[in-house]
Amino acid sequence: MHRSLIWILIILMSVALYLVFIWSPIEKVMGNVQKIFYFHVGSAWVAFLAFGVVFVYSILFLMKRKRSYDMIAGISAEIGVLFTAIVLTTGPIWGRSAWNTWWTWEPRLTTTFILFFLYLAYIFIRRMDGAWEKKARLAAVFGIISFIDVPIVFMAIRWWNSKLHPIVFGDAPNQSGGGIEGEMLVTLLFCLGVITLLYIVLLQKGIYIERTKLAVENVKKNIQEKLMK
Amino acid sequence: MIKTVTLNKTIAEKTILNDINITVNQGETIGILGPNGAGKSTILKIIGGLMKPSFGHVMIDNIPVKENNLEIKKKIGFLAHNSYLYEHLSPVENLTFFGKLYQVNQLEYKVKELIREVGLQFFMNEPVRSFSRGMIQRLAIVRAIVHDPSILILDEPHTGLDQQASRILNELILKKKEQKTTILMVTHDLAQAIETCDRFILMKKGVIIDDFVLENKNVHQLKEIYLRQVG
Amino acid sequence: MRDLIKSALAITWKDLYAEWRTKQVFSTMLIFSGLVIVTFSFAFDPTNNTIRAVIPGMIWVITIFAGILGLNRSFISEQYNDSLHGLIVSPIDPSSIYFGKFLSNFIIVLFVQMITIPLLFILFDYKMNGNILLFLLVLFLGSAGFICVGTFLAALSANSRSSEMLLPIILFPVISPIVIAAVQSTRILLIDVEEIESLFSWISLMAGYDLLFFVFCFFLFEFIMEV
Amino acid sequence: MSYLFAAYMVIWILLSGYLVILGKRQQKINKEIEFIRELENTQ
Repeated sequence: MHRSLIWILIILMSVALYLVFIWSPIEKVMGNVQKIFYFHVGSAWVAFLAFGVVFVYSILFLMKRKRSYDMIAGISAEIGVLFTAIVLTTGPIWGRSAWNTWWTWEPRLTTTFILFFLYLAYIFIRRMDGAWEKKARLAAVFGIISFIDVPIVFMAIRWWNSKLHPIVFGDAPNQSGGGIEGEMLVTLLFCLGVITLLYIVLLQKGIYIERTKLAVENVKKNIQEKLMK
Repeated sequence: MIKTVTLNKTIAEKTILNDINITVNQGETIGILGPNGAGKSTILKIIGGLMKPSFGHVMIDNIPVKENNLEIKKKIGFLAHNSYLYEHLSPVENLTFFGKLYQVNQLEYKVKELIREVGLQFFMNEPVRSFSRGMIQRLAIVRAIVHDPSILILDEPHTGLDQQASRILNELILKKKEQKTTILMVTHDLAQAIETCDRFILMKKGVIIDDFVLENKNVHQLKEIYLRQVG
Repeated sequence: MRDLIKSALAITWKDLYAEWRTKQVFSTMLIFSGLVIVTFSFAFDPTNNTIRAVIPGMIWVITIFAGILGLNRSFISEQYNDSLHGLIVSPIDPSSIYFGKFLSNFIIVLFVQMITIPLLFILFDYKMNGNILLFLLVLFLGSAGFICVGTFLAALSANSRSSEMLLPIILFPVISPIVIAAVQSTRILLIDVEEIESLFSWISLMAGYDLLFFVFCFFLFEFIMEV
Repeated sequence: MSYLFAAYMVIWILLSGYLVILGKRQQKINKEIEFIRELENTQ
């Protein structure tokens, strides 16, 4: 199952790259650089999705106290950090070429920036000392609180932004789907799908590793106890 | 009175308690004995509501502890190894604070009465910070009984006490026993346990290995049983 | 519900009384705020007219950094003698611990603000000419939101051995909306009075944030209090 | 053009970085398993 998913992912990923670099037309104003946007938006979507998964499994954990729920939330947060990092690095590269500045405190970028720190905080809580039940419980509580926070952060930043800097650059292409061409839209949707699949594969892999780690630890503990007798 | 039903507790994959079934009747005084890591304190913590069991539940007066939590907690007095007292507050302030949480009637009078009973009346307005271990423990005892609990849970109450404080503690426990208070005590000190307790539960590695009544106050007999069972 | 508020007030009273006895947290927060103000005077030339522009930011930087000192203490101090366990075994709702701690932290922060903000105005020669009542409302709502989440996360981080380091890391991202809203509305009140109509949307954002997080923290608190 | 190149490079580097981290975890587990096998053999 996992293996076949990987193969499907590789094939689809190549198709996605073909669509991005060869098939889809070059944007007239920005040129080639606009092609960053497909993976940039895809990563941003997965980053938010991953956070949503953390939220859902945090609630499930607090209700059912199953270790696997905690594991899924933890791995999902890790992958979330990865994709927020991608958004946060590709964003400025694009901004540099499109607006000639590395960073703007543009609402979506700023929100992603704070999202990044929320994820990191979540992972810091998971790295606390103590038994896993305690860490999982506290991390789950934080996962819920921070997820509620994200829309408020976005709203606050958008208001702040529109008050401080009037929008100089006009709407960036990812802010309104307005002028997007059909082929571009197809490519974008395809990329979204492929990156979501990538997220699922990474999640499976991460969970598999955590599970084996746990199993190995248990076996080791048993053997240790036997040897010490 | 108190009934634990297949109580299990695991912390970080380690089994602390394994299928604990105890039934305690009103007015019984029980000493829970056993080596370190037997899970003695964990049972007390679960009954006292400080910890949640991984599986199983506790019934007090035929009510599962999960529901109606606050009413049941009012019946329990909990004395742990640590005093729970606030360093910067005086004995009167400490007891008044906890008394308020337990909604005790005629609090002011009661607090003074209790402080006198354990001989701290000369220090009742000094901050606890300056107290010796024995004085703190005396205050900790009255903190646990400020609301006249019908169940008294004592987790190693004699540790670190001088002789006089031990005597005061035992007197208090015996007085509570006369008032038909149910008492559960975890201790290492067999001599102190026999002073106050009638029934004994021996534990080892999270299971109960013996449960017997011994009313003749014979320490040697208790020691003999303990050594035979626990080793 | 009445019992809940009663026991919460008992906890608040106990905390404030212990603080009144020692004045440890309060004096540390004040001295720290003073030092921050002095550092600001080095960073921004106090004789320059542009200093007005950074005053709203200063107010909130002082509040938040000084506040974190107090928040860190508020649950660590309960660990001495395990007194937090004493609260857990007593017949009170865990949420009343949260409510009580929230109140005591909030009151201490308000007292610190009552001293540091006038001091800031005096030292930077700022003449207040906005609406004082609105200014107080903004201070109230902003600090309430900050302390509301801060108390909750302080209880969470108190479970860690390195809680002093953990708390700022987990607290700042979560309170970023309230910081933005508080700084913006303070700026509007103190400097850009012509933008007054947007003040109300900021105030409603703060009020909404306070309410939402208070409710969530209130109900999630029992999960933090498990042992 | 170079910006586009840089952006996709960054994406691949970050992704493969995460894969390396996962691989290391897997390796660590494999080592543990080996260690356990040895322990069992010595018994």
